[in-house]
Amino acid sequence: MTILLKLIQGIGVGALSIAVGLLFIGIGRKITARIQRRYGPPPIQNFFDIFKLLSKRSISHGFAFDLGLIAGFSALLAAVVFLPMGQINIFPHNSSLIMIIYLMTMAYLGMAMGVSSSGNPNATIGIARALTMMMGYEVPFAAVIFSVYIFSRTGSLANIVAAQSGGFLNWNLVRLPFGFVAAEIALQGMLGEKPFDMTIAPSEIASGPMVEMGGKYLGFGMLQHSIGLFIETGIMVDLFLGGASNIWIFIAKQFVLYFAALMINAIMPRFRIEEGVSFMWKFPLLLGVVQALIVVL
Amino acid sequence: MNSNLIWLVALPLIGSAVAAIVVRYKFLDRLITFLTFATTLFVLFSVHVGQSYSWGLNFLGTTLNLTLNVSHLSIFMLYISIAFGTVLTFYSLIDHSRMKGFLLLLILAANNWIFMSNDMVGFFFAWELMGWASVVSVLGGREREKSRHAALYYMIMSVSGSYSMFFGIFTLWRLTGTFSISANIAYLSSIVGIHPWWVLGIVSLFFVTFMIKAGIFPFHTWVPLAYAYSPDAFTPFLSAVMSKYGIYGMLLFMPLSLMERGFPSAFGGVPWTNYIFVWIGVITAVLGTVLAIFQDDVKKLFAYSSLSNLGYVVAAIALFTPVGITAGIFHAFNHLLFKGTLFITLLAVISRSGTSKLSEMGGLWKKMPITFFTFFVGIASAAGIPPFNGFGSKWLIYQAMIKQHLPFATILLFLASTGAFMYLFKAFHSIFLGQLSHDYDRVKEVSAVGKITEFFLMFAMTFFGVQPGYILKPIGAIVKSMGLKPLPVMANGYVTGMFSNIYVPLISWSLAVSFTLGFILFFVSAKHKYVSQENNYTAGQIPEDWGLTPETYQFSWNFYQPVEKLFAPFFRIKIDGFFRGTGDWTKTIGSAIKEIFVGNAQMYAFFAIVGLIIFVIAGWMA
Amino acid sequence: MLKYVKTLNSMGLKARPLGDWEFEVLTPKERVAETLSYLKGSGFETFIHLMCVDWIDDGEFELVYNVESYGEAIQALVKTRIPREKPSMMTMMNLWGLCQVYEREIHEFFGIKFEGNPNLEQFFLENWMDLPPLRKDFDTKEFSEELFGFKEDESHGIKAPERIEYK
Amino acid sequence: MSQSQWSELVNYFRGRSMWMLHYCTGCGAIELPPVMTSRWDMERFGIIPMATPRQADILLITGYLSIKTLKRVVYTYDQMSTPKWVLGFGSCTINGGIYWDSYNVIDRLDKYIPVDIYIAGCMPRPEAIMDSFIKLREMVQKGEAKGYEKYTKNYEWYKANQDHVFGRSEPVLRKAEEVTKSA
Amino acid sequence: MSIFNNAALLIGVPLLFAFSIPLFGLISKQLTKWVTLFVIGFNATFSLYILLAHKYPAVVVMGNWVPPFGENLYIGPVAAFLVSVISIIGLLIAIYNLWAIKLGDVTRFSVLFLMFTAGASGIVLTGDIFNLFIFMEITGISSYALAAYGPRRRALGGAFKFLVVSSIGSTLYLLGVTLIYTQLGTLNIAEIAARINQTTPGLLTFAGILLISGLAVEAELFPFNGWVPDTYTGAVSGVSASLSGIAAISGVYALFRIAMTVLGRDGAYVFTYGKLDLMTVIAILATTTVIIGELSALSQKNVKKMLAYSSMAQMGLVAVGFSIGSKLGVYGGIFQLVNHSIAKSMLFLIIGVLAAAGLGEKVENFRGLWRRSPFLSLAFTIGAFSMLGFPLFAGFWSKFAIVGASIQRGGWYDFVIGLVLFASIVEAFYYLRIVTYIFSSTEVKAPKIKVSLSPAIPIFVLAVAIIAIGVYPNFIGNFSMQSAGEFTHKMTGYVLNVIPTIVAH
Repeated sequence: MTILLKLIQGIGVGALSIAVGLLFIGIGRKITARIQRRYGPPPIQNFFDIFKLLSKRSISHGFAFDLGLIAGFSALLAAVVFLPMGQINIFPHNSSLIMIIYLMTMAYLGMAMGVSSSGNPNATIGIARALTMMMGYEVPFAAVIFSVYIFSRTGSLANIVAAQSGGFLNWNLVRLPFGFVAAEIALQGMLGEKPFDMTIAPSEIASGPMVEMGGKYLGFGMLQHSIGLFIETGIMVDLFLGGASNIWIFIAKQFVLYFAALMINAIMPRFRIEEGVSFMWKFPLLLGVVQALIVVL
Repeated sequence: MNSNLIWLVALPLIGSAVAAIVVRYKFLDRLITFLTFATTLFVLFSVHVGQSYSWGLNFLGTTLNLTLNVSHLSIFMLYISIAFGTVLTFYSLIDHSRMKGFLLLLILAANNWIFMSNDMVGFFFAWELMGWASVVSVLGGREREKSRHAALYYMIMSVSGSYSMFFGIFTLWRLTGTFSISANIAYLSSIVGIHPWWVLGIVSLFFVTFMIKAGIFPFHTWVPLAYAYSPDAFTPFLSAVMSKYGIYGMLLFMPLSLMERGFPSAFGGVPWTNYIFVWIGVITAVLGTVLAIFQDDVKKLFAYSSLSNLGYVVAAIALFTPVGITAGIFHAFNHLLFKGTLFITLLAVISRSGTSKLSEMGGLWKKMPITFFTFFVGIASAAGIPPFNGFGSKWLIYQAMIKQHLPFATILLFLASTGAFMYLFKAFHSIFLGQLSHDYDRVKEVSAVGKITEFFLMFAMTFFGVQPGYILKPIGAIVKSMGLKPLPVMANGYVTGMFSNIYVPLISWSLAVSFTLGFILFFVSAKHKYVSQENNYTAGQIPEDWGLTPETYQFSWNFYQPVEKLFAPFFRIKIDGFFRGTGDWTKTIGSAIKEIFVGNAQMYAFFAIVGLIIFVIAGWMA
Repeated sequence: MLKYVKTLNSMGLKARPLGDWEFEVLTPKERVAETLSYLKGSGFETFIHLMCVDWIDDGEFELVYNVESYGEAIQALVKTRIPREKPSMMTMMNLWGLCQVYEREIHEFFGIKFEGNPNLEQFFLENWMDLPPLRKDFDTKEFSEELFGFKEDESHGIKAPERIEYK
Repeated sequence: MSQSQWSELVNYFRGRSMWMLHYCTGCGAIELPPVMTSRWDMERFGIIPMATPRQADILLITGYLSIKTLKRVVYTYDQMSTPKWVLGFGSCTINGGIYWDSYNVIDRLDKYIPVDIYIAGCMPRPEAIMDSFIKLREMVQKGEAKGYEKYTKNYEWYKANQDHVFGRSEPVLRKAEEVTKSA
Repeated sequence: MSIFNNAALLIGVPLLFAFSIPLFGLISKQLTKWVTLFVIGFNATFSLYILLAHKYPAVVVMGNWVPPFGENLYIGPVAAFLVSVISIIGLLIAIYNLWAIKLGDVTRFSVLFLMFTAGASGIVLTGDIFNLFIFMEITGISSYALAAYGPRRRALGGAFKFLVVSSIGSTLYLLGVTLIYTQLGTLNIAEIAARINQTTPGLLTFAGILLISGLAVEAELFPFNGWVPDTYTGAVSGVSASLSGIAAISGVYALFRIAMTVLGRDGAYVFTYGKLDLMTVIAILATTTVIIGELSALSQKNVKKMLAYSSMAQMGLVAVGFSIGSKLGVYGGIFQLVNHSIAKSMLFLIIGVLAAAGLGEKVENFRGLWRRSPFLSLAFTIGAFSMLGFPLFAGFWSKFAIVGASIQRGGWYDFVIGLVLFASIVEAFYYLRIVTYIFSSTEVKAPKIKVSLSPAIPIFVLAVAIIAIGVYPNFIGNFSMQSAGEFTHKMTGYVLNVIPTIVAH
């Protein structure tokens, strides 16, 4: 019986994450428009886009292309289930941080396989940039993980959230300030926001990986981006902002983080790939290492 | 005194003799190799922990008894190496690369003997036998000249390694008077408290040999050459199994008591010798990854990747905590599985495409779908992605590292693992994805034998990924036999880390459910139609007018060129300068000394007289 | 600027100033290279344009090389006349490499053959088999109606403007 | 939820999110930036410029089309997936505009690819473009914008026109050689 | 004792036939080779009979003069073992010579060859230092002549160098013998060994030095082995095989018979009497020989010269083994000596066959030999691996013992064995350079090399011997263990067997 309950909860959480993700992107587009003194699309614009994309015919380059993009979407769907959000915590004793990160890399691998099987060099260059960028932001994030693990002496997100319960003062944001800043910059890289969006640079490599993705494949890509957005901000909330008591505060906190990322995205130009990686290995890594040393000593 | 142990060693020797006779008929030779491997595996089932066998050999005046005894570690290593060997030889029934069966069987005999031997003479005999047999088999590579050079380089390293072990054995023999390994280690750990430096000296003699064989940081320069230029059928065995001998040796010679008490504990509660080994492991991991990213030859790429994975294993084992050693051995097993699979699939790909250069391949997934899937599962597990077996060990290694408060090591290991993802995808893309060039149109899928092996390997990787319990139990027994408290392995598939624990089947269940959801969504939305590889977005330019060919349109040359500038300063340090330096130095001295033999009689007579006079003076003064 | 005009006249060419910053030189076909190299030597480094004018009534093409001396901000127009039947001209690529492009275009649109120019294939007009289009004896309206089938009597209710006769 | 209601819903969503292929062929392309930016902001109608034909719904032909560009436009049109719409900007696409008698510019766009909406003007102002987008949205929501089906239905006619322009094997007027030979 | 079980036959028969061969030569040239074959065959069977039937230790008295007065031959475990090895190898080389020696003066060659083997077995058997000198001269002279045999001019050069240096050696040896004789008045090894203490230490050291340097020439130790490379390369392969096989055994035996039994002092490690401990001197010489031999072989392009240097280096290694002085060391030394002579003579024979088939002696000419003649390349590989001491081959056990003994002795011997191991890495390099050439196949299709029967037998037998010893070392192990006992325990091993009544002081 509990399996059925867990199944329904899982699907519910999946749907929630998709909806919240799309809503965030919609609101994000509205805010960026407002920053550019434009009127901007309605917040639910992305739901229209998704529905239109899924109802549009499309071309594919063989079953590796389809399998890859489906894997990209569903691996993230599988990862979101383990993320503790507010009071919804489906598998409390099974949400190890490293496991979620590696599940997300499964999504990237799936998408990478699908996209580069199309044979379009733009796509593969995009993937090469994405992987390099991943190496870039993964290193400071590792420093952050290290310091959080040591600090709260536990690896599962549920326990980390528990460790931060109580008032604002014992949030990790306060207790591990350098770690938070480093993670924030790494989050910018993870979300693929402006300074680090060389992977889908429309002008240079014709929107990178998505060059051959037509109707429903682009829909899968957008769904994957929204769930990824939800998970990454969710992890940051759990790690540093003390994971909320109920789901709505959790989503509010997520939006705060996303809003900050959006602000930077609206203004910043785009890094070159090696500049991006070396930037990631300079300041955020330094902060992360400083934080790790503080925690360890 | 169970005699089946001696069969484990004798059977391969007989098999190799038979194979040597029929070396002319290729298929017969491979069939015999496979049958010998299979029967050895069969005999292995009857071997249990604790059995021992010894036979006297009156040599050196004393009756020296060569004893074999089976500990948890050796039974584990025997199972994985022989099982993998059987799979490999089964697969290579269909391959026709220049791999001599009898050499592989000689190595198998040495392999069984090394894992079971309890006396140092036998250990050394088997080690040397495996050494020269593998050197000769590296000779059969595709490129004649390069494989000759690689074999020579490998030979020098392995011979100097075994000579340092020679020294170690006899210094121990001088101290304890016996050759048995367990007695010597007990003696060493008893005197470690008194003068640790002396013990460190002896153990490092052995460790040099093991590090050379495993290809760890200072001695890794022969690894890419040997793996890349050895015959394709031999590389899987060389990289998957033979690198584990070094690890086995390290585990044998590093019992807890030996290291723990003797030395002041360095940073983070780890004795400083272990600390150095952790750092050697980490450097190897990072070095392997960085060098692998920019390789164009696929076998060299995977050689560097084995190098980096062994760096992981050494870093984990050197931590010397229960989690560390479990993680290390678990990763060694995983590395054997996924690296073996990758090299086996490469065997098929290279024999069909005729080249091992990444930039000349591409788009093979249309022609070899099953090999494509095996390769995909292989790189997914090599990158450590959950449902497959690579994840469990990497996850445990990180936990072990973090538990020991080693920030820099963890960060570098993370860098190595994401770097691993980079070069794995590069290899995966350049071989299977992208544009299929026309001269690969005739490429066929592997035959039935190949398919069976590939399905078996895929099943093994997913099985040990989803149910790591089956492997963690024997590893727990090993850790207990080494005097540590093993990791609690409760329900099957429940991996308990230091910080958190994961119920691995749960991940696979959630993946399965979400995949079904994905497929449902896929088939609900509008239909798609399949398009040929030329019909790509080319900014409106029609490919035919533009003279577009699949080769030119495939992006696999200089895959990570922008990042090269990042690591450029890193490449300038030539690591194997030291070895090349000694090589040239000896050559120059050799030619200098040759001048002594000038060639005329008077000079020789003059030498004789001068020698005589010196002796007389010496005698007169003494 | 006058000193150039004087020297050119002394060289037996008809040069006359057109304004305070421009002058023209009429040269026969054979002496174009000589004048251009003289001009290039004395400061006219920038090659601006090569034009071709179709004097259908005189039965000649007129090639105009427009070079400029950036230092003194003076432009020179070297004009020469070549017959319309089997028109051909030496290439000026050895003086200015970029002439290759202009000569290709003139060849494509006027049919003048430039000896020594390595690449004169089609560039703008794909699959063009008719008379080079910019020659006066090419009737573009008839071609357009023939190819694109737009007849005035098509019932689009749009009357084409009346045709201006060229003199 | 009968078939018609379902298609009506689908058309509604298609109308609300139309993606424009950022592919500027003629002089009208300069009119697009004002449409995208803050003064007229087409994004509020869910229209954003996309980089590749695979992702786009609307193909804008923003000016005169020479034969060479037409060949690329037809290839891009084929690469787009249905439902797809074509907007013809300016008089050049309607009747060849000021190049009506040019040897190189085609006179009617919809002889070669089906055009849903023509926007008159020798480069229509952004208001006209915004108006055409809204007109297109209504047509799509009412289900009338069926240019792509017309293309598939009588593909032979379109193909004939295209081959007539591209695949010429002998000169349209007279043999070039005997003309140049004589001249 | 019946005439037949008298060990003197081992020397007498070959000498007798050596001088009667010219008679056979009159009948037919080929017959002389068959005669040498039969004689050495007799020698081999007889010595094997002594060895296997355990007929030793036996003292053979010449003309009823009981030692220490008359001359005597002493057949201990060492003598029996080494004589049988010498004669077996001599037999195999004789079989090879059936095929190899066709042109030139066959009878003269057979005479010299018989004298050579007789002299070598004489050195090993004799119990009298002056007799030792005589037999050394016999082997010396016959080996110069043999070295000079053959069409090539370089042979003459090599032989001449050998002649010069070894004559210096024998004169030095003779001086040493005279000094000993003036002091102790006797020439019998056993008696000298027992009464060595009566000599004044200064004089004893001087005599010892003279004796050692005299014998060092034949045993190829550093300052005295200049002649080795040129003689071996110059000589015909059959001859250099016998030189490296037989002459080396007798040379090393003589050196260490004098050093350990005559001058040596019993104890855990054998030290020589007199002011200077000659064993350490020999150890130093031996290590330098190993280093120089290996390093100069490294940059050799000519295979035969390389083998020459390598045999010099191996002799150094054997000398290191002996000079350790412990039972294990001497055991390793003898075992290595035998392994070396088996493997090295096989390698030389292979070179001979290849040279006859037109293959040059350059290292590059070995490229792709595997295609042309699998049998020869396999034999070469077995020989090379046995020289390097790889397991499953004979060399492994002996090198194992030597290294073990030297580390067991400790002290500065660790440094010695360190150098030796470094040198053997170099040796591994240049041997495997040839092996890798053999297995790497070339594009050019070269014709198959046909190996006729008579050279094939010795190569096959030696290869099988190497593998047999490698797999089960006790064939040679027991004999070398007993002979090691004779060297290290001078009194009980050697002296008391010869002269039971003597009292050591």
